[in-house]
Amino acid sequence: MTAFWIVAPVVVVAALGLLFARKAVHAALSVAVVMVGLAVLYAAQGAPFLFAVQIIVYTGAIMMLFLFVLMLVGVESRESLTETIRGQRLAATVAGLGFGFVLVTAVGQTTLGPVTGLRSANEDGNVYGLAALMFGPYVVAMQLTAALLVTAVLGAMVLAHREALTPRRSQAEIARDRMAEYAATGRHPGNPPTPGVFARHNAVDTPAPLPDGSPAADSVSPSIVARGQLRDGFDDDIHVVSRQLRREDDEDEPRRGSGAVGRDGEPRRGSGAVGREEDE
Amino acid sequence: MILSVLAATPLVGALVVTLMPRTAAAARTVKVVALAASLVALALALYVTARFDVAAGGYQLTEQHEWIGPLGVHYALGVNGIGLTLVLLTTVLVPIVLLAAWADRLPAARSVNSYLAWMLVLEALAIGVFCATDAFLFYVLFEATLIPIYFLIGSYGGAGRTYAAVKFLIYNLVGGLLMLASIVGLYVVTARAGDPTYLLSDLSGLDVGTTTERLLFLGFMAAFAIKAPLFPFHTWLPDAAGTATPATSVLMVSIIDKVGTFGMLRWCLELFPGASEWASPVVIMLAVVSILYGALLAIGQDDVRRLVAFTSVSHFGFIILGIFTFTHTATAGSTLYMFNHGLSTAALFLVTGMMVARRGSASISDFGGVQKVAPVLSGILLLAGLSSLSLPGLAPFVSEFMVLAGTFTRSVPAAVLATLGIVLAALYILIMYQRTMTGPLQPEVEHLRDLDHREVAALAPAVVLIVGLGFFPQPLLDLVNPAVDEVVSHVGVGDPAPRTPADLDGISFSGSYAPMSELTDTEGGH
Amino acid sequence: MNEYLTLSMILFTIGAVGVLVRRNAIVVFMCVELMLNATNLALVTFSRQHGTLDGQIAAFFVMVVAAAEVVVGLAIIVSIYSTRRTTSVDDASLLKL
Amino acid sequence: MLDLVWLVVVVPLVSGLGLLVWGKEGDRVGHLVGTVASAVAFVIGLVAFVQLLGRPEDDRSVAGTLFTWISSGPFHVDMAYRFDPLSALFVLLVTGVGTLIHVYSIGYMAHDERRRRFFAYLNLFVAAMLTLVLADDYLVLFLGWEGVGLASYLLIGFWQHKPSAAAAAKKAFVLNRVGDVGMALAIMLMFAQLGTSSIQAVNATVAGQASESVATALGLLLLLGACGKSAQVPLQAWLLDAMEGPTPVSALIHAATMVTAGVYLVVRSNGIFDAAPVAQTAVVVVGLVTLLAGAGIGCTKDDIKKALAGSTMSQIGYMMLAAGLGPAGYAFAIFHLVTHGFFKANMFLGAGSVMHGMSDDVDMRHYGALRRAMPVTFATFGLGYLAIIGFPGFSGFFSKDRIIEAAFGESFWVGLAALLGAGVTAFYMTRLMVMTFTSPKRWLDDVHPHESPRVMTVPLVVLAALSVLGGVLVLGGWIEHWLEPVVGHTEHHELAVPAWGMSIIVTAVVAVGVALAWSTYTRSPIAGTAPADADVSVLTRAGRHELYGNAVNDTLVVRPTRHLTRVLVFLDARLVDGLVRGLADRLGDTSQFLRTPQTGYVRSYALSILVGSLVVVLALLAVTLA
Repeated sequence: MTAFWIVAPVVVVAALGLLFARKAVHAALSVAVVMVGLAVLYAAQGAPFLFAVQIIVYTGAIMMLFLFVLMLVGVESRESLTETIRGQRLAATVAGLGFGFVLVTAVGQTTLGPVTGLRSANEDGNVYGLAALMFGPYVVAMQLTAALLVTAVLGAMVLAHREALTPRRSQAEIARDRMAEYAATGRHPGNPPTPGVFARHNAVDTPAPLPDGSPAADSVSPSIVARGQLRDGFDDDIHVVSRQLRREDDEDEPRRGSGAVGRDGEPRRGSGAVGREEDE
Repeated sequence: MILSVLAATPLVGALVVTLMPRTAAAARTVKVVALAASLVALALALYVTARFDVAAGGYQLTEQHEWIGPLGVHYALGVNGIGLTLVLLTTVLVPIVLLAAWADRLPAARSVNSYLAWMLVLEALAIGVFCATDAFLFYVLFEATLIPIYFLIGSYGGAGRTYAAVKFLIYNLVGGLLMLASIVGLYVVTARAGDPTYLLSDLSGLDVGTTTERLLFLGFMAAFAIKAPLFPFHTWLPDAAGTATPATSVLMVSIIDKVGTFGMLRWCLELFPGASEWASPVVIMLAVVSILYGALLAIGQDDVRRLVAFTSVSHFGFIILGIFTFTHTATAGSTLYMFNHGLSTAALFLVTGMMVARRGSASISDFGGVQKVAPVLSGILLLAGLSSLSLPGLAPFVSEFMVLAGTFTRSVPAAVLATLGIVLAALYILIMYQRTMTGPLQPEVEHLRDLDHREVAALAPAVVLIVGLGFFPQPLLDLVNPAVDEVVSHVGVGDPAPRTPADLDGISFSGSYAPMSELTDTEGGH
Repeated sequence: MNEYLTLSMILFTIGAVGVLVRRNAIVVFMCVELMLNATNLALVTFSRQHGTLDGQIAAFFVMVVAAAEVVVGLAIIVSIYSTRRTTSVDDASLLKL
Repeated sequence: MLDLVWLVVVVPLVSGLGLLVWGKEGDRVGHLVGTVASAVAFVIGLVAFVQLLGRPEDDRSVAGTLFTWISSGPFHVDMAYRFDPLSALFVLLVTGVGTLIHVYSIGYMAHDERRRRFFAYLNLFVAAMLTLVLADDYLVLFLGWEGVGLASYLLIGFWQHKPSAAAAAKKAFVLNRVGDVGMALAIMLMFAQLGTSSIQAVNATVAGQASESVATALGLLLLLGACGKSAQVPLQAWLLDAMEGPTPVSALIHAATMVTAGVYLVVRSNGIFDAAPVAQTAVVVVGLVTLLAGAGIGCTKDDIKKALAGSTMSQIGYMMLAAGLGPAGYAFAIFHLVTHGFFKANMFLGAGSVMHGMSDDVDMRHYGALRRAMPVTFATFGLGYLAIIGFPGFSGFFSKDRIIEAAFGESFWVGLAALLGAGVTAFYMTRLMVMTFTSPKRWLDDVHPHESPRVMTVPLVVLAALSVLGGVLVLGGWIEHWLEPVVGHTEHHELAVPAWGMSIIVTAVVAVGVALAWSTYTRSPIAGTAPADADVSVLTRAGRHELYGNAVNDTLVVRPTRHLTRVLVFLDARLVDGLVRGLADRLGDTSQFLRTPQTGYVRSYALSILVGSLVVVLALLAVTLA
């Protein structure tokens, strides 16, 4: 009983989190909490096998599947909390409260008599007991669940599969199209520049500099830009680095001069600059 | 067995026609096949008539097989004089209609195969309805007739056909629904009394208590009143007839609507004689209103097809009036009227249809002086019109007068009011004829073709029958009389005896009868 | 025993309300899972009450079915997302013409 | 031949139908076939008549049944005919005058491309009229009754291209139908009360056993029918319009035969009328009113045919009057009917001959001095004129004289009115003669009057002779005696004035009428156009407008009917159909309303599921706890 009074509030709070969390990820996490909590309650009620299955299948497999899909769809996708269907939220609340109230009252008013307990049923161990039932009276049902699972897998494959509407393009075709597009729109045919060429730390958020020293915007992931985590202080970085260099070497003037020369005339590392020169 | 064969013949024809190629080249063959099927049906119907023992009366050529045992439903067919008359009407009219519909212009993408096939299906169902002696079978076939008509109107009609078809269907379905309630009620009643049964022979002796009987009667009557159509349930008819092809209109008004009046005779009167008597004042009133109302509205129509439809409302008023008077004279008149109205309305619908097809407009005001360019057309229109206004010497007169005379013995006011209908009939027919056929020739109809040989051949049988039955209705009446006797004696109201019967023998005729009279008397058997 | 059942009811109700108010299909799905789990709890509780393991078997089957359901359901969500770029259930309102 | 007398119907019927369906090939000989058919019928009728004449007096009636027409339960009608003295006279009149008019029409319709059809219609008319007079059953009579109505309709509207002709035909048919309602109801009453419609049986029973109220009802209903067919007030309005038909039609149908069918009906139903004094009085009143009304119209019309039509109305009024007098008048009604048939047919054909010569102009104000141009027409017309005004020795003199005499026997005032009618008749006929034949010519420019061809004048001559000689029928009381088996013994009232004195009085009144007209229309020249309505007296104006019969019909019947029709058409669409469509619309609205919760959002449905399960749980609890 102690376990119940400890776990139950946690479970309820986590479940409410499902209702109020704005981000789907948070909802998923609260569901995971609920499931673990329920697993504990299973264990407390003499169902160790279900405890394990609950942890493994639900928390381990199903919730991971949820998270995986969330990741596919976009972790940061937020739900606007304004209701679109008129009266839906109010009606849902009223109906939900009424439903819950009726159920809880009904359960509260019921006396179930003395608890039999699972001691005799679990005499040979819970798993043996379950196995005897599952491969005994419930064997057909179990076989059917097997069929169901296979069907579900196939269904998921069919649903997630997208038919190729056009013939697969060969590498030569891709290359030719790229060149054609470059001729038409000027879009660079090669790989975009990699970020972090001129970085002092985690380089993914720093764009690579172009030969003229300006940042190459397409060298960083758009999602970083979207998250607003782009580190655009490109010139600042140069400034900081050159200051450090000056501290190391007082005669920094010639270096800055050669740097300027290198910026104007010398080919620099970076496929963008190379490509541009080749085209010219 | 022969009745099943008769009903199946057009069905087989319909099947063959459906399976034939739907090319323009095959269209002619298709029409010939359909016509042949209907002619075979006609021949079979004549054979049935020949085998029918007129003197014996009652239901003959019966056949009966169990269909749905637990419900007491049978596949039971049989004809009495009334049913046979209507079967004859059906089989006579369908070849006429098919021949008249030979050159019907159908909407694009509609094949002539299904057009003709639906007509043949309708013929088969109509024969089945008139022969059914099981209430359930009757109900099923009654409702089934809606399907061919729905498609005939909805697929092959003119502008506004969808509206008309849906209206037709909903009206008749509502009626059918009420009838279904009564059919279910019959099951309950008979199951409670012993074995459930739907056989006419078992049902007609049933004693179900006054209220139940009245309720069941109302269910049947509602369906029939809508079908017939009785005022105020008539508004579907002008719309349907105004948009359907003339052939469809003929099949609908001349044959299928007769199921309504036929049903009143066979099912309402035979099953619920007490309730029929109870309802007769209201029904008679509605019938009289129908007569005058239909006639007045016909006068006010500009669409010639709607006009004909409204004349039918008026004529159905006469038929229903005769049925619910419960006198032998009126009932026999009504039965005969069903046949005659079928002929005269068919002629009227077909000939107006030919007018409309030529002119491309159904508006009366679009015609004028047609008589000059199309004398045969106008002549047949006039003759059909005169038969519609019940000119003595043409078939409908005999029946109309019998209805009126039979009604007069029961209800003088009803008879007097109904008789006013004959003045209105003269108005609606003659005004229409005057405005379309006479007067100066309108430039738009200058090149109107007169009827060709095929059209004359299609109309000629109807015209000959209209004239012939005007003078010699007795063969049909002989067929009808025993059946009418049974119905009338079943209701038990009967003809009031003349107050001061003329003593035909006691009159000293000044002069001698010619030998011929004796000759006829012995032959006629009266 | 009643407290277990009461918890089960509360969780079920929360799940149901969640289905009604949340619009993200994935979250709605999680709410459905929550409802299933609530029933599982009740089943396990009754299993103990009656002293038989049939309730646990039932709960086990529920889990299997839930797993299958999640697989298919998520596949549907993914395929909808890939064509419509949304996971809101309100955007798929084609039940009405 | 007596047993085959029904052939008299069949021959023209077959000929008429044959001519109708005969194609264009029949055009060349159609008129001859029709004429021959009519002549054959006349010959049959004549032979039968002679045979009848040869029979003993109490055996002069041949009845027979061709076949059973309708027989169903208590309703039994035989196609029965009866050839008795009354029918025989009519058969002769119809076929005789009919044949003459057929002959005349050969010439009159020579230039009409639809002449074959005209003869077919004429034959049909003859057949129907013979059916009417030979019928031994009221329903068979009704068959002929409507048959002549149809023929009349077809022939009035023969020139269908003229809207006025088509309208007149329709009007005639419809007004006749109003009368037919009376006929039909009378026959129904016979069936209800007597169980038969046999003319013999009905008349015998009504006379003997039936209550007077039945007899009165029958009499009044039959009178209504007679009014329609014979153009008596109040159903008189169609006859003048009927003059739109070709003139031979006017002569045969609307003067000599069909319009007198009402008189025939009353005489034929003498058993009913004898038993119903009220109905008889009604007949007398109708006859008198029509007599004077027709005469008034005849005085004012400038259209020669309409003037004659007014005269016809008036003369039929005489007959009706006589028929209403009961046994005292039946024979004279028929006698006047026959003589009128001769002289009026003669004059109508004469008028046709005039129109033929005057390029179909009917306005008498454009005539004048045709005496020279058309000597034969003038002579025959003049003889007819003398007959109709009752010039001593001519047929009209005898027939009209007897009626006036009988009228005085009934009541002084009735007699006086009849006498006045005689004077007015003389006035308008003289006016017609003067305006047409004797006054100075007022021809329009391009009109060249000429005598008609022989084929037209021969019938005129024959009819003129008959007009003159028709009076012989009454010599020695022959016609009264002849009709006695049918109408019973003719009673003679004792008058204050002896018969020859009466004749002198009548002749004097006629002379006054002639003199008045002569002085009025010869003293001052006749204007080429009619004076405007405003310039003439009230009486003249009323006569010109046919005593406002049309206006009355229009106001009382036509316009209300038209309005009623319009209102009903509106109501049918809006109210009756509107109710149905309204019901459908409400159903649609309800569906639309019920549709609103169906948002298409899955969450709404989920909500309803939750609410539903809440309800179910509550219900379960309620059931368990209760």
